[in-house]
Amino acid sequence: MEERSKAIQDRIREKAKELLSKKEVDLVIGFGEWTLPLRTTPIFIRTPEGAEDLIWNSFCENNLAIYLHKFSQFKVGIVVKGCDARSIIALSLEKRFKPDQLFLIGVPCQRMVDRRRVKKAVKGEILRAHEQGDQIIVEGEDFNTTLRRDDFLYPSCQVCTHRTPMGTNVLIGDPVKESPLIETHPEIKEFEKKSPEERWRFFEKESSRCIRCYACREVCPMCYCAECFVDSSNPKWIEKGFSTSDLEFYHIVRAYHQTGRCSGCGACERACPMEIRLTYLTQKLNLDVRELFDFETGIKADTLPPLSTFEIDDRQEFIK
Amino acid sequence: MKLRLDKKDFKNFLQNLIDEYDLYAPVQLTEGVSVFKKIDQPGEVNLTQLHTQKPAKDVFFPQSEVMFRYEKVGKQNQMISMEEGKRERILFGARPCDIEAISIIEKVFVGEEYTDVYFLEKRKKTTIIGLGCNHPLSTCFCSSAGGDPFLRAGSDLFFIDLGEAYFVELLTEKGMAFHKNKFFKEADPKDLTFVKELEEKAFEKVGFSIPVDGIEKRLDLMGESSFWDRVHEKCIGCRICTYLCPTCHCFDMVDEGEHQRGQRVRHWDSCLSPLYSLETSGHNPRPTCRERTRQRLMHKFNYFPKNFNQVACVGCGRCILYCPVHFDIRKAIIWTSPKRPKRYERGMI
Amino acid sequence: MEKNWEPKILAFLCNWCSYAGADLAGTSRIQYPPNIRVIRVPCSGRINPLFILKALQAGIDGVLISGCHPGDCHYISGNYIGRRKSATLKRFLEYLGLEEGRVQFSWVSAAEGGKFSQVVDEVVQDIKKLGPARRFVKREDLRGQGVEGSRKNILNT
Amino acid sequence: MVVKKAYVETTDRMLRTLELSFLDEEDARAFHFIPGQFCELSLLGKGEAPLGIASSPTENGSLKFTINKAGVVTTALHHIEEGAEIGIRGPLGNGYPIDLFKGKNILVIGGGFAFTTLRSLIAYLIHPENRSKVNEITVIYGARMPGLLLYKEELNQWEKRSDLKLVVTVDWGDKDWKGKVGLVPNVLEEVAPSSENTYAVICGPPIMIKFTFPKLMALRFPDERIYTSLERRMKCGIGKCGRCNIGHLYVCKNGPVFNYAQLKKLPKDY
Repeated sequence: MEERSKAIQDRIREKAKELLSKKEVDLVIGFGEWTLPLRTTPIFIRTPEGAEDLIWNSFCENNLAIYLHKFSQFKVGIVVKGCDARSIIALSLEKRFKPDQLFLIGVPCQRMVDRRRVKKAVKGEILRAHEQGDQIIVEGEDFNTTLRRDDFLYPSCQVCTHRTPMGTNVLIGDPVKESPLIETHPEIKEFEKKSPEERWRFFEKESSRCIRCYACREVCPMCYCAECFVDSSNPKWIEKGFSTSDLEFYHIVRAYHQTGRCSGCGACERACPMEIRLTYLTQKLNLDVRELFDFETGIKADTLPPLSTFEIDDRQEFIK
Repeated sequence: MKLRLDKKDFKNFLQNLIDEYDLYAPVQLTEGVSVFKKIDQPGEVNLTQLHTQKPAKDVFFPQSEVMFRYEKVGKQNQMISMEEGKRERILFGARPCDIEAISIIEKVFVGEEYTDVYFLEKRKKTTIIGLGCNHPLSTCFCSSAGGDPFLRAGSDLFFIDLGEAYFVELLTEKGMAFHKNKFFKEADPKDLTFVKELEEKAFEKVGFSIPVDGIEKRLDLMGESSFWDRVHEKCIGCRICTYLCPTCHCFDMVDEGEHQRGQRVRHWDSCLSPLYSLETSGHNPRPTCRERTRQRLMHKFNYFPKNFNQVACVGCGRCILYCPVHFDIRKAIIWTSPKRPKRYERGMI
Repeated sequence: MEKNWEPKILAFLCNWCSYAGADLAGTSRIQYPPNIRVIRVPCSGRINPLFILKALQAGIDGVLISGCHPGDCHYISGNYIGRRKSATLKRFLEYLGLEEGRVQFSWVSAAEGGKFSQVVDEVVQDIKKLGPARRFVKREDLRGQGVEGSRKNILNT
Repeated sequence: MVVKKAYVETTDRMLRTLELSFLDEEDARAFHFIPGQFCELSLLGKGEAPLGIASSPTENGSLKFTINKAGVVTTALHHIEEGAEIGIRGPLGNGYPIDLFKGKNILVIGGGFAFTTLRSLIAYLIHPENRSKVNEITVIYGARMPGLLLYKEELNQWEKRSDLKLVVTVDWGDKDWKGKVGLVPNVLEEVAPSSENTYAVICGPPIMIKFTFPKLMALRFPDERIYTSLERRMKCGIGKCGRCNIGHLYVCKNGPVFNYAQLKKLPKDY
């Protein structure tokens, strides 16, 4: 695995260098090294020499598509995984970019490692980590543990079926064989079997931890409303106070607003400092949209998102 | 006064506190997430995490706090002021950095001209029991920011985990009130040497590598530096770093409820939110992420020292740990230093 | 459950069909339960999910959304768009654990006064079976009343 | 406090003046302020809004606020009826440095609805008790349209006074308008008051302030003698909540009135 990563990394750098030296783009957004193990950070490269800072490994978890809003005035080269590319396609359906404004450097994704789960699997602080084959070796002050990489993937990555980015300008590495690690969404199927009472209690418990930092909103490429409903003072939809009902309100609407737009990248859940389960909301909506309207986000660049269109014979058995 | 508390007595000790005080201590909400909460059962206290997610400021300056309630009776407004619980409070298990941060917030809230009664009342009523950090994290840089993993300042009592017992120091008058606590025993001379050992190990680990000293002067010259064009790039404007910061103290005041009755509440607010400085006219003095990030860093390292002779950062490292895009405040601090590595110039923040 | 509890139901009726249908039910003197409060909206596609959630949060026991039959929309396709929104929202809320039947949908045309009263009847029956709304309702005691130990002093402001 | 009188000031109905009086005699006696200070007006259920005091301390018994309809609170203040009760917190901020003005000429430059605190200042200065303390007073006041001028009756009275030079200008005149037409900075250039022994006090929209500073510089006003009142989003008004800082100073506590020498040293965050 790490050899493949190394090869990809070299080619990303090469491509970025080429784009920057030919001035085809103003900047390249990619992943760079970070001070803590098991993590990388988004970096913004403007010079050909800077391309040496780009890296690729199993910790490139961020969805870089969020930065396209910030750099909308520039010609941007961007390193994308499957989910990032899907977000970008969904965004371009909503006409967020000018054509040819983007140069997508696609990388077929090896699925990213859930640093929190790794952290919980060992006692003590992880000081160093690296990949070796399909294993991750984590070291701390007084331990050195080898873990199987595939056991510690993000839940959203385990069910991912579109790891090879689509609509890219250049694809680095060969397309991967698409299949989920676990069939469909076992967690959601399991959850659906519970009684409404239990389900509500779970939802209540999860959302009650929310501290209203709105990181889930800010990391989501699809959350770009000029004024979010929570910030609106007139009408005032929710109060920011003590009631869990308000927190539930926020989480319902945040997730529901992604109906047919969520690429399932799981950035919201990764961002949450209180570790609230958020993908079980968006994944359910994705499943529903697939079942009801036969739609998957970001697969086709010419199909409108399901809630902005309709079919005459949509299902309506629930309507009296 | 140096004492010890055996771990087998720990539960009873806590129960004893609960009986007499409102006890606030770290509670685990789910694996890997803990906050300070009011304790009902000794078993709830969970000290596995070095830092709780929400810092101890939450106990004195809660995320949401009712300032007063109102009710309309006819044309008259009836205001109902909030009364704090009568019981004295104990904050247990706060780390030195969190405790230092409380004194930083106190500098703002308890001023000569105006005093924040909501904060002060809670502060006065609280006895703080600090807890030393035997194993600081690699993100901790408290020593560089003027503290240390075993800083006693601010604590009334100070606990150090010795394995099968806690080493207990009574530091202030409030703390000395505990000297007759039936669970405390005389400390062993061996304990003292062990504490010394733990301290040295922790000091060594935290180190002094982050150039916080003199940052105020350096930033004076950097008001319009190109540094700000780089440093904000990856910030997405969420509020994690400010809400989880033990020293951040900005708040918002809003009215909740209807015409007939409701309450005025204050919430934590964050300078990284565009709404924070947006005027009703539509003019925003800090229109982009660049100005907002600058405000956050400048407030901590330049404006605050100007007003209070101390940086508003205690080096707890929460903002580094929880940032979704992995912004490292240490790198920003290093950047301001003339001794920064060359590659920082390329924008590796 | 309280004795003599009657559900409060909020009905969003589209201006062109369902509202006229409700009107017809009234002018034809067809009886239906008085539990509904009507909000007239231009089209069933106008319903923002926030409206429904806000109503439920305020303690409404049930929400009914009613619009023109497919093909009859005054704005050609508003009800089709609304139908997709309704389908996903209903599923989502039920997935989260909100009781099935709290939020209901119907097509009622301007000529169907009888159907309108029948729909209202059914909705009221359903909600009565579910009982008063509890989940998601914002609790009154958090809203400025009945705090123990708060001292009252009358301040002139 | 109770709303004694409320009336709309301008033709676009966006500005409304409230005259408030204290419910309690003692509160009224305890309330001392200087022109340029502000108060937080509070409507229960809506919130608080910081507003400059438009009345002068010399006008006993009532406080005057002119309110621009913008947000939730100000809109509610526009709908409030005479006789209603509202809360007030203040006076807050530093106010204009009246003590420095003794024996000096005063140049007052105002634009738009920011004229409120300047009205307070002028009313204070022309009060018989205080008029002798300062020399000449020059007032330049501009609004977008004649209909948007505040305190029209008073302006007429001031016009007639011999101890006050009043120049009123509008950006666009209408058929009844006989005064000056032109932007405030240009009118300032035209009027060209002497900077000798003179303090300038400016309050207006940020864009007006920005263009007025250079004109004052050209007239050789030293930085220390140019005062301006700044506006920021505020909540607490007492330097705790954090949002209104410019550099290490808080507009609510250390301001809102700053002189240009101070502002020059601060980041351009306004």
